[in-house]
Amino acid sequence: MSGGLEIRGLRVVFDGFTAVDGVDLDVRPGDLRFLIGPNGAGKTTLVDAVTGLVRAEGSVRFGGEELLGRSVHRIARSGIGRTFQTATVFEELTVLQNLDIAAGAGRSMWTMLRRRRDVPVPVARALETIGLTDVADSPAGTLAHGQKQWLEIGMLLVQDVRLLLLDEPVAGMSHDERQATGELLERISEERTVVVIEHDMDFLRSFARSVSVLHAGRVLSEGTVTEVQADPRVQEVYLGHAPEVPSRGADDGPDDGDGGAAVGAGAASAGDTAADAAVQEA
Amino acid sequence: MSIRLIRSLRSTGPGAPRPHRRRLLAGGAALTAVVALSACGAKTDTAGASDKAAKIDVSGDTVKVGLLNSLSGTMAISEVTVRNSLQLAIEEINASGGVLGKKIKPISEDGASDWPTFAEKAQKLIEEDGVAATFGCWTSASRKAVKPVFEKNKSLLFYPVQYEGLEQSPYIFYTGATTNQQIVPALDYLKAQGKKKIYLVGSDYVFPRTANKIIKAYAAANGLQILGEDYAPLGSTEFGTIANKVKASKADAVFNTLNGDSNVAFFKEYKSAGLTAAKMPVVSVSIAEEEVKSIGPQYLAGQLTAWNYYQTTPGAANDTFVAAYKAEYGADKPTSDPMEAAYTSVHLWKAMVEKAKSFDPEKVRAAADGITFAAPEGTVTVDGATQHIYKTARIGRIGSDGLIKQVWDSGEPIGPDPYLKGYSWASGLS
Amino acid sequence: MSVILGQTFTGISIGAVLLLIALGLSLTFGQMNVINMAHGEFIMAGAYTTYVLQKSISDAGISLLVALPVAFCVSGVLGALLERLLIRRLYLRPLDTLLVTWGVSLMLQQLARDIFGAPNVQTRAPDWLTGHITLVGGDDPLTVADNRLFILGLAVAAVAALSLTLRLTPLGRRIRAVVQNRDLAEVSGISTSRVDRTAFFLGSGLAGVAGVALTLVGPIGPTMGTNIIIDAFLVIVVGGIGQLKGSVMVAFALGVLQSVLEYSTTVSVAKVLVLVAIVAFLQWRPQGLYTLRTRSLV
Amino acid sequence: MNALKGRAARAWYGFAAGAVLLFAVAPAALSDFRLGLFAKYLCMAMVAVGICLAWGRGGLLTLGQGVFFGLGGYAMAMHLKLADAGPGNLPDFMQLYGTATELPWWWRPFANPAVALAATVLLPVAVAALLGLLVFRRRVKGAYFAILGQALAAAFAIWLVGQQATTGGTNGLTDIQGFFGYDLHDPVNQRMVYFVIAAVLLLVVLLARQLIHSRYGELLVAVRDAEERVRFLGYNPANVKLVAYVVAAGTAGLAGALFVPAVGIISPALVGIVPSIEFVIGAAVGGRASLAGAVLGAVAVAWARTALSEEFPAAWTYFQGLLFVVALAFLPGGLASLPAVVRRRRAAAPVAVGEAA
Repeated sequence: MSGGLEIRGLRVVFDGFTAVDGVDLDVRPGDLRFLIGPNGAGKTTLVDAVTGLVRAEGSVRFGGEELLGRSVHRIARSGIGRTFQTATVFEELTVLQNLDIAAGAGRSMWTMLRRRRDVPVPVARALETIGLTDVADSPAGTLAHGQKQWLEIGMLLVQDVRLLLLDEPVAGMSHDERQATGELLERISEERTVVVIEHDMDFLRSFARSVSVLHAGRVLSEGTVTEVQADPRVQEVYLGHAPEVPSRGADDGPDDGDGGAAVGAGAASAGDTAADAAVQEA
Repeated sequence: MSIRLIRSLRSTGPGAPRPHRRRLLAGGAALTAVVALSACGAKTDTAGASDKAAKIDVSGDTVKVGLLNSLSGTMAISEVTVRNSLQLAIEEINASGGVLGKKIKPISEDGASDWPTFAEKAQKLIEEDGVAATFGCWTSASRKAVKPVFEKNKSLLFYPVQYEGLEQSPYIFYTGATTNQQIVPALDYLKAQGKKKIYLVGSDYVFPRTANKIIKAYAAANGLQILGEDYAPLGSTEFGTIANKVKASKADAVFNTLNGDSNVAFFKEYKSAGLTAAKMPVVSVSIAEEEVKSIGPQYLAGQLTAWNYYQTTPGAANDTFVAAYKAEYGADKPTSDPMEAAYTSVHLWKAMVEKAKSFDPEKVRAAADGITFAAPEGTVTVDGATQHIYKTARIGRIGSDGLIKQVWDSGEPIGPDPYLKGYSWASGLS
Repeated sequence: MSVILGQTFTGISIGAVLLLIALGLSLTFGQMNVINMAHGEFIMAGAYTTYVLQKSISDAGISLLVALPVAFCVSGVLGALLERLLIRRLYLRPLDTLLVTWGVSLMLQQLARDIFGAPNVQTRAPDWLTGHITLVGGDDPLTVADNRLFILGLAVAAVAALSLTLRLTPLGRRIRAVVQNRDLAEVSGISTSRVDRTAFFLGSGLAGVAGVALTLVGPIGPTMGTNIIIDAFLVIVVGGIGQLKGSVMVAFALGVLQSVLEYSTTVSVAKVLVLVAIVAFLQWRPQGLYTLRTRSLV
Repeated sequence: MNALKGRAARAWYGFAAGAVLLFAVAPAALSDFRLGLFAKYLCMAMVAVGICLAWGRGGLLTLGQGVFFGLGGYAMAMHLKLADAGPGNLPDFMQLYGTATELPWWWRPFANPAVALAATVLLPVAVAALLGLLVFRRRVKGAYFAILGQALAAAFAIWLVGQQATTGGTNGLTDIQGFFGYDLHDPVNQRMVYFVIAAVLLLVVLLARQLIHSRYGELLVAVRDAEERVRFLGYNPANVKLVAYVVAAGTAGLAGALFVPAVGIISPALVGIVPSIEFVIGAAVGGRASLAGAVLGAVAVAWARTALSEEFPAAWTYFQGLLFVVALAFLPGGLASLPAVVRRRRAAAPVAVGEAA
């Protein structure tokens, strides 16, 4: 478990629009780091850059290895896993199959071409950890929203990643589910490095070991929860957006029941894309 | 080995082992069946093993014949007209008492402009329906596809369209022109008119390419100059470049073997490029009255065609044919060379059958030589050796009314020579 | 010399035809991402409309000019109907849309065959479009055909009209809004289903106009659409999805490339080479000439 | 697990029933002519097996299968033509239309039966591998991939037509007399060809079933439904898709090769845009994701085509169009999904449909 995430001077530019503008970030092994910031601050883009989804300048090292310039699947194979804002699991496959695939990137051709006869040990363990043993043979598409997010985390566990990048893992979850997820993350982060993008301040207060605040593509503040909350620059940035911060946490899921909130969420997340689009128009 | 195989099969899945055994049984049965059956088939070198005569259904008071044309797909445009005239001939024959006392019952099949379908339908007509003879096919490709079927089953096909020659199947009668009855006379005509520099334009398929091969051999021997040779994919409607090339070549005449569809675009482009029949005439061998009507006389007036028959060909037989056709299918429907050849083919078959006094293909073939029929194009005679017919070559000029007027003919019917054996310049062709 | 110029103009006129047949697709495929294989049959519908109109209006010139708006409406209505009845169900399944509309195109072809007969039909071109303009006279004249000029003009006018509609009218703004963010547009009070239908009407209508233009150069037949539809799609794919300027440039570039290759080789070889060139180009720029970069996941 | 066992058992019963039907019932019940047609349908079914894997399981709409079918078919036909002509002779069409007096270099290897047989599969596999490598690496997918396939089919057909002297042009390669020494005109040998085709079809189905139910098969579905997600798990989706595409190409090549002795012709008309789309319809109607559905669908559609076009030629086109519309717009899982759809309707749960965007 040696070597954490080390980001230096990271810049991501979309057709002239700078989404991430010179970020330096260090996350030590065993940390449970929360990334927060208003919409368009560049949180998700940062994760995209680390995982190779978008092209970036600067340097991203994990465990001493340079990641920038590698293809997505190679970065994944060097022990870095992520989840997405909307839970992405293979809906037509069973929970077991989902986990089995996640566990198997290193399998030989011969193993791939044969059937799965039993449940691999790491998969069984992960099923237990995320509490989905009972529904192991159900298609992932039939799971509840929270269960899907757990399944995603479970997939990262069997993938045996050393760095987990989670994009809003508790969005759309009930209070109890959040609590359970948070405890799960605490356990996981004992052996691995975990970075969480989250808007839910209660969740953050309960579980974050450290926090980085991003604003306009730069790191605004860094420290423990109390330190960050006390930072006047953070308060300034969040004041204008104050009402949005608490409401965002609960309403980004696809199966949101609350119509009014959905409008806000749609508009907010649309804002990012619209901004991008607006730039390309120019 | 087999034990290991079973084990490895068993280990591949969660399923019970029983079905695996069943699989091997099924596979084994399959293999045994294949081996057993393959043992008794004839080898290619055992002569006569595949002798199999077509079973002709002559029970009852009718005799069946097959009509095999494309009623759908791209070739339907042309082939439907042939189908119509085949039906007209059958009705005439039935009205006058049929063949050997039996009424003709046509079995209609659609080749769907698809060569493998032609082969399939031909086989169905012969094997399932037991037809005495089949009439149809238009493209060379469809004829090539059905040829082995007719030869294999020893059944007769009557093919009514002018074609590229170089073929002589014992089970096909060719009632359209072969090259020495259409292309060679057209070249003779151009040469006589003092056209020395020729440009060749054609669709990219067998007939144009073979025709142009013959034309080039003719030109080499007769002091004509071929300035260029261009092919457009079938159905192509983009002729800007070809028109530019033709124009830049300053040829005396263009020899056009384009297929129906493309002619429209070609002649529009030809006219737009400022080329005219007076300056650079185009001789076409695939444009008949039907195509003139659809291309539009405004683009074609003055251009030349080479055929054996025109709607305007004089003679009582033709007057009857044209009148009967128009009465049946509409006054605005023109008659054309392939339609006439198809119409003639049914009557020739009737005459052969009556001479043979049998529907048996072998006897019909034996009776074929010298059979004559007063066809709309004039009296035609069957040449038993080649199974083609004697035909008069005719060059026509397209009028602004859409009809084609004959400007030259060969005077007497020309004997068929599909392999051009009688022409010394053609010796290197096949 | 005049050959080079002549070939260039031939290339440009091939490009103009390509552009016209692809223009409607730049809206339905490029903007809305719907792969409508029946687009070729909408072109056919436009061509047959011209034919029918010429039967009732004997003056070829007037009937041609009348045909332009009428064909636009006929094909447009067909397109809107198709959108309403089938495509609307399939917005999330682009590949199924492709095959379903292929089925529709088969039926439309057979319908045309049943109504107008299997043989191709023809329209008479008006007298003012059958001639040519001589650019360079003399022994080696360079001429430009009137009908080709007309098509080029029509293509330019159609591109201008489409571009202005998208940029300046409220409808255009709505279409762009829906294309860029369907959900946001919906919550902002835009009826996306109506915008979809209108966009489809416009795109299919442009196919009708292309059909009118095609009657000037080639035959009108039930299968005329099948022969050109793949070319049209390739123009959009190579130009870059949703990029009007890309489609325009690629249409003319492919036209000139085709005509140059045709001159130096044969028409068939040129066609194969152009297709191979397209596959190679897409290796280099898989998203086409112009791309819209977003950070969307898939 | 129990459900899985039940499913596997059902599959084996179905397979055994299929084998009995192919090897016992069909040869006994059908006339020589109809059995010949049936052999042709089975070739279509073989292509459908590959399409089921690539499209149904992998989301790759392969609209260029005609190319691979053609490659396999031409490879086989070239050998058979050379065998018919005898050593040292040119095939008949080359003597008629060709300009060269000796065999083109790329025909020569096909004189060897082993090389030709291997080429029927390896040639399409190689072309698919090359193309797939380029296309999937560059992440050309979905509709673009489909249109590219169409363009390829068009280009290949035009090229074949243009090379009349060496490929037979529009005629294709016809009039094939023998099949590895056996006279194809003999009905007994035609039956043998049928049995070979039926056996190969069963083998291909087995192979595809093994692939579908292997770990690879699960991964393929994962790639179809969420390609990017798979990438983040450390797999390269390009390779996963490549395997399915290559297998589908090989299957189509094999089908093309067997089509030649069964029908006696291979021509550009079986290669271009239209046949390439028509290969897909059987799988679509029967159920693209289900092997049994794809096979039965392909046979049923091919049979319907023969039957309908015998009775009403024009109706076939309408019917074919309607099949596409109904099967894909209203029953995307094909007939194979009908029981499941009915069950779900009763349970009033939403219908999940797999589709890669």
